[in-house]
Amino acid sequence: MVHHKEGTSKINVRDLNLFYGDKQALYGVSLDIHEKQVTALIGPSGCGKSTFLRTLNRMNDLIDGVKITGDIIIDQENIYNTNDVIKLRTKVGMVFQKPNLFPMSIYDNVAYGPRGQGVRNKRELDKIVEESLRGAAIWDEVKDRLKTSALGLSGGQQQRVCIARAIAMKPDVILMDEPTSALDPISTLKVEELITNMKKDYTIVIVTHNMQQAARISDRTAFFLNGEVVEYDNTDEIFSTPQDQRTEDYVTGRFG
Amino acid sequence: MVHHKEGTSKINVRDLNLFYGDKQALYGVSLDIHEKQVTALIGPSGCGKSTFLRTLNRMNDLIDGVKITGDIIIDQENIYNTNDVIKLRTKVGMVFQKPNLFPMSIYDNVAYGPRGQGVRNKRELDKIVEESLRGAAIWDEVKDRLKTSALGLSGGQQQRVCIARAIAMKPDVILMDEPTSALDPISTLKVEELITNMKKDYTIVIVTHNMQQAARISDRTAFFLNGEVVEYDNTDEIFSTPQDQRTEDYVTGRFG
Amino acid sequence: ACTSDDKNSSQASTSKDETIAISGSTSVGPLAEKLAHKYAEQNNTNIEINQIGSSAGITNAISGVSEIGMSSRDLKEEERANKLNEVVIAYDGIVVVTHPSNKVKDLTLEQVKQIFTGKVTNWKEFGGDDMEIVVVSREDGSGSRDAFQEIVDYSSGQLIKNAIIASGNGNIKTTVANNKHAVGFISFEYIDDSISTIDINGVEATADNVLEQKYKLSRPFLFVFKEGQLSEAGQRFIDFILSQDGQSIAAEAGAIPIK
Amino acid sequence: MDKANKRKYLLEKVSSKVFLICALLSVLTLLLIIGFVFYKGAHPFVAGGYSFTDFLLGTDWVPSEDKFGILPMIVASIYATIGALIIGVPIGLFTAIFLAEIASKRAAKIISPAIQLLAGIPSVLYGVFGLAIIVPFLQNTLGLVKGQSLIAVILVLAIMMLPTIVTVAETAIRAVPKTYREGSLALGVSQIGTIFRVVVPAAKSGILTAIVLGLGRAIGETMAVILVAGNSLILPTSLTDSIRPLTTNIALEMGYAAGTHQEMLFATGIVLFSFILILNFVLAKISAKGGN
Amino acid sequence: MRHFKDNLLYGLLWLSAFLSVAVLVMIVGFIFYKGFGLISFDFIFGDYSPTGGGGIWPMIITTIYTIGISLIIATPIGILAAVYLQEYAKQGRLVKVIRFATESLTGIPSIIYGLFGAVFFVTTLRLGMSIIAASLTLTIIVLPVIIRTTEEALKTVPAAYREGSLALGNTKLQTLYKVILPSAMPGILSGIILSIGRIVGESAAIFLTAGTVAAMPESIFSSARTLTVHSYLVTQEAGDIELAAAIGIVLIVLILAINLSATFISKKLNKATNK
Ligand SMILES: Nc1ncnc2c1ncn2[C@@H]1O[C@H](COP(=O)(O)OP(=O)(O)OP(=O)(O)O)[C@@H](O)[C@H]1O
Ligand SMILES: Nc1ncnc2c1ncn2[C@@H]1O[C@H](COP(=O)(O)OP(=O)(O)OP(=O)(O)O)[C@@H](O)[C@H]1O
Ligand SMILES: [Mg+2]
Ligand SMILES: [Mg+2]
Ligand SMILES: O=P([O-])([O-])[O-]
Repeated sequence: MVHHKEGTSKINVRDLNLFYGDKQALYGVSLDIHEKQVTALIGPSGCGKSTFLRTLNRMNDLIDGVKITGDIIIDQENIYNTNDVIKLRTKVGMVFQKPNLFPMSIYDNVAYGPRGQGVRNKRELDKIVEESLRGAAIWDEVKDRLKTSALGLSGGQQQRVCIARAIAMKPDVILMDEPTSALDPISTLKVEELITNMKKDYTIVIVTHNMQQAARISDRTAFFLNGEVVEYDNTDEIFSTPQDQRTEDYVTGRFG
Repeated sequence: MVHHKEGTSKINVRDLNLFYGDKQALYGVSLDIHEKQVTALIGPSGCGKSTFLRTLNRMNDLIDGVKITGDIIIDQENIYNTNDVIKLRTKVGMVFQKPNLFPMSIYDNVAYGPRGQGVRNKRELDKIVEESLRGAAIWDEVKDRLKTSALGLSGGQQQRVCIARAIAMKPDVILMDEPTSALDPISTLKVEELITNMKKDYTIVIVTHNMQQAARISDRTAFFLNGEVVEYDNTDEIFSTPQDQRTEDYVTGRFG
Repeated sequence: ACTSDDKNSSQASTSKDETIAISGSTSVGPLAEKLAHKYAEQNNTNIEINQIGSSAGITNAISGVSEIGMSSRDLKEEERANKLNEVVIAYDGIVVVTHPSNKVKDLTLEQVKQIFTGKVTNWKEFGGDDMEIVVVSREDGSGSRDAFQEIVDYSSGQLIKNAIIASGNGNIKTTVANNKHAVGFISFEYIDDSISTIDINGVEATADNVLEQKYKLSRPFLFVFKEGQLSEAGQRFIDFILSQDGQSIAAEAGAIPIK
Repeated sequence: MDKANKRKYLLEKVSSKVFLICALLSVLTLLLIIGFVFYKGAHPFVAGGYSFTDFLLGTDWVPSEDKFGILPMIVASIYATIGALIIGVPIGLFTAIFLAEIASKRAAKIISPAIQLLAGIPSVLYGVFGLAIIVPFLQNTLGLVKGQSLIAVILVLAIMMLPTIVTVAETAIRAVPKTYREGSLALGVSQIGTIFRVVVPAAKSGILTAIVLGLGRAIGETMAVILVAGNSLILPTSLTDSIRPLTTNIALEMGYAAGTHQEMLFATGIVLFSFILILNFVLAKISAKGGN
Repeated sequence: MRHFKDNLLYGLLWLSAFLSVAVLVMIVGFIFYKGFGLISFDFIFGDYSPTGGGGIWPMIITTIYTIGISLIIATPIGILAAVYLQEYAKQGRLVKVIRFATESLTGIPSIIYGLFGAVFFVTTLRLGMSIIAASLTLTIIVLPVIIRTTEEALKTVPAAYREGSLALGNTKLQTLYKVILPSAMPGILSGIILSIGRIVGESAAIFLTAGTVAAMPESIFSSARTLTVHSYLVTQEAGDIELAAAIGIVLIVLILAINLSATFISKKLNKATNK
């Protein structure tokens, strides 16, 4: 078990600082994310989990006035030195906190990424769409209305289609920002199983408020507080023998 | 304990059917919601929890093509017979699934409802705003930036301001649609405590995916499946000795 | 505020006793404005002049929106039927114009007709460069065009089909000034050195030649009003225009006095 | 019922009626204008013994000789409108996209208002610009004897459509939620892909409005067109022919027309109206289809 | 291949923007080149003189009058009509008819508006040729522009705002002016700016309803001449392009001033509601 958790490191973050204009949101974050593991980011609301996650595929580039210092190295490449953001984002997929489906059919939403990669073959697309929707535990609910607008789905359904949309890209790394916070237990179970399965092929970073979820599915856990990483270790350690008092206080809260 | 759970009934729903156009979303829902209790609605995604909740303050009126049959009686008055929707919505407050703050300052968001009711006095408004924000466990985080845009807050912070905004109306009944799904454990704790406290004065109906949460804070629980109420009973009963196999399957899922 | 004071004429318009509303032809308009300007300096009268086209002016005179209509064309049957009176306030000379670089400076009326009816389509026929002629005419219904066609003696149906049709003297002038192939006709008042003028049958286009009837291309400027509707003030203004003073102002403005 | 609420409901009722009346005002004015134009324009055919088919299909327009045929003008209007659409719409939309999605904030802040400014320059000045710059340019580069032509009209109209299309479309594109862009970019789709596959479709309705308003400008424009069209009465067969669109025919002769001539100009208006109504009908159908 | 397509589209975007800007620069450049020589204090602030050399002050005032009156009438009606269409009406036949009418109005040539105004406002309503008659005619012209742009702006307001406000016991009306209209403001404003352009740029519809009297208007019931009508007349009859261009410069500055203050006001409004 311990051996497994070592892994090889896929993403190295070194001394990362992030500013929204004058307001600093991340303070000297350094951590290594290991290949084919699930890394969970936990911490109270507003501590910078989403912000950190979004630096890994440079989504923060889109926000005006964001300044970043430090290095993020994925597969030996500093992602802030390259300018092929597209390659980066193809490799590093993302599921957002709020479902953000496009105003098009369910099918087109899932096929969106592959089409962007040049997949035009109808059969191939059909296959990708079905696999991805199955993977996101939503196929049965939507298979009869693939061609209807994705915006007619309930919140939970929408979020699962978002996951399908990300899976359809077959990325290396998948970033998930509270992907199950809008899901019911059954779909949550399915998605968690999915995440556990996906570990075979993908490196997964997940933000969650759900301590049990972090404990169940992640190999390593980072605890964020006020923009800093207080503690980062194997999940077992974090939940059983945290080194920092603040971590202990947080994870022993009886809530999840 | 059992005595407490009896209560007097505040809302009586009788044989409620709801259609989105041709698609039926609620099938003959009948249940009594008791005064000064917390009623939880649980069930898998897409089963109609949000839809049902929104019939209680007639928010579904806003959606084109929605047809409703059956009766909802609040305080002996059939809310679909009266035409004073304002009074209904003043009496029945709501917190939505996705935070929906207005693009104005935090202060103005919370003062929005009272102002709509004609409260103009600055001192009075200040007091309402502070009390409500405290009540929603967000005062300390925002007290220094009450006049800045509410949209600059993180998701969790926004949702708590939404709760504050609803509390500011001092309603009789508060409907909450997964109010803590975007919150971290610490704020969730605070909000749950708040809900438990509010029971003294308010009747609360809450949709939640979190079984533990339902168990912790609610007096009664309704289990929805495919638009029907499968079982509705004291929360203890639902979680310890469910009458229906489907309920049992659902609540014993090890997830939350 | 009723006593008029000549020194105050700049704000006079706000303190005049009577108002005469005049509307109509855009070619008569500028002349009428000048006459009104001079007249208002000496009289306690406010004269409103609207240049909106002959037809609209005549319609206004009939409907009573304006007291006097200005027309640069003769009245039509239907219009006459409304008991309209007309007064010729001046004449307007019409001159054929070309691009300044054009070598042709003199044409006969017959040659003008050949050009406008498309019988001749190249300037070399009349001693110019070997280049196509581009005819520019006014719109059907224009007073200048009516008069021009009547004197040159061709009908609208005979006008060469691909003629450019320009609205207003200014547009003809700009069009001709920008195209070395072009030929058109404008009022005397708009002559300047952006275009060159053509003598007709060897006679230069001047007011004197028109008055001596040597130069044929001219037409009347009309004031029209409904019988019995003319106010005293209106009558006085018309009298002023027809007087020696009025006519010399007209001459200064480039129009041809009525003797 | 609460007293305060009663007042609110009353206000609610009254205001919704007021809103309805405001909305109906445009229908009312349209009806008034249509009525007015038809009343004036139908007269020669109803009472004057003129044939409407001859009017539509006739190729001669000589009012002083009682010949009223507007086929060349109908053809000219159709050509000019289509031409202006083909040039003006893509350039306008692409400019709007550029300003909303690609240009730096600073550049957009300068260019957008500058383009809005163009909307306020009187059409006469566009005409003068066309006459002084575009017409001679066409004449010289194409070796024509006159530059007043279909192509000149198309260019001037395309230019005049720009401010409307750019302004309205830019606003619509800017209003597309950021989450769509984020979602697409996070899927490794390029900026261009994101723009054309998600942002533009999401702004579809606003873009159609931009086109409709721009088209309105093109169809309704007269003063600029009069100056560059040449207004010749020939059936256009090439881009370099002088043309007289329906609108210019009305504006050109209305000032001097009387009697039947004037009524025939109103009849030209009827045809123009039908043209506009058909076009709007088609566009409404397209946008209804696009909306689903 | 994909890169090629991307680059091609990129190129087209840049090219289009370049063309638009080039046209802008050329037109403005042309107007300034031709007209700048005439600009002087007397030209702008002097009284008009039919004998030449006069100023255009009366036309500037008339232009401002027409903008003011038309907008005062058209803006509220247009916004309220759009509100009806977007927020109140059930999407049915009536809405389709209204929308169709609105769109058809945008395509009507201004000369027809002018003739209509001359018969309806000037003669039938007995307003005479006057600033008010012209302003009413202009109101009809810009109404569809304001309605359509406002509708689009309203569409972009998230439904969540409406729900949030209504759930707090606010009426539709309160929701409208407290939340919806403020967040639709930028879109509405761009419609108003376009309308100002349309009003300022109009000639045919104005000279048939307000006339061309070149004197300082005594009141809104006076006949008067706007800047554009003036430039139209001098182009049409005198062929005086320099003068027309000089008037163009004045108009550009005027519109610039109006647009800047409109943007400024909307920023102020947004500050009040947003930050
Ligand atoms: N676009 C922005 N501009 C300015 N400040 C921002 C912006 N986005 C986030 N912040 C601030 O940065 C801090 C971190 O926000 P972030 O969204 O990363 O928190 P989080 O840990 O994801 O919280 P939650 O659990 O509520 O989603 C917060 O204080 C937030 O208010
Ligand atoms: N506006 C709508 N139009 C048509 N169908 C709708 C609409 N809103 C919801 N539905 C459908 O009604 C059903 C119930 O939806 P509802 O949002 O009430 O589910 P829910 O129990 O709240 O789910 P979740 O836990 O994911 O929020 C779903 O099948 C959904 O697709
Ligand atoms: Mg977050
Ligand atoms: Mg729901
Ligand atoms: O404009 P005219 O009627 O004088 O040709």
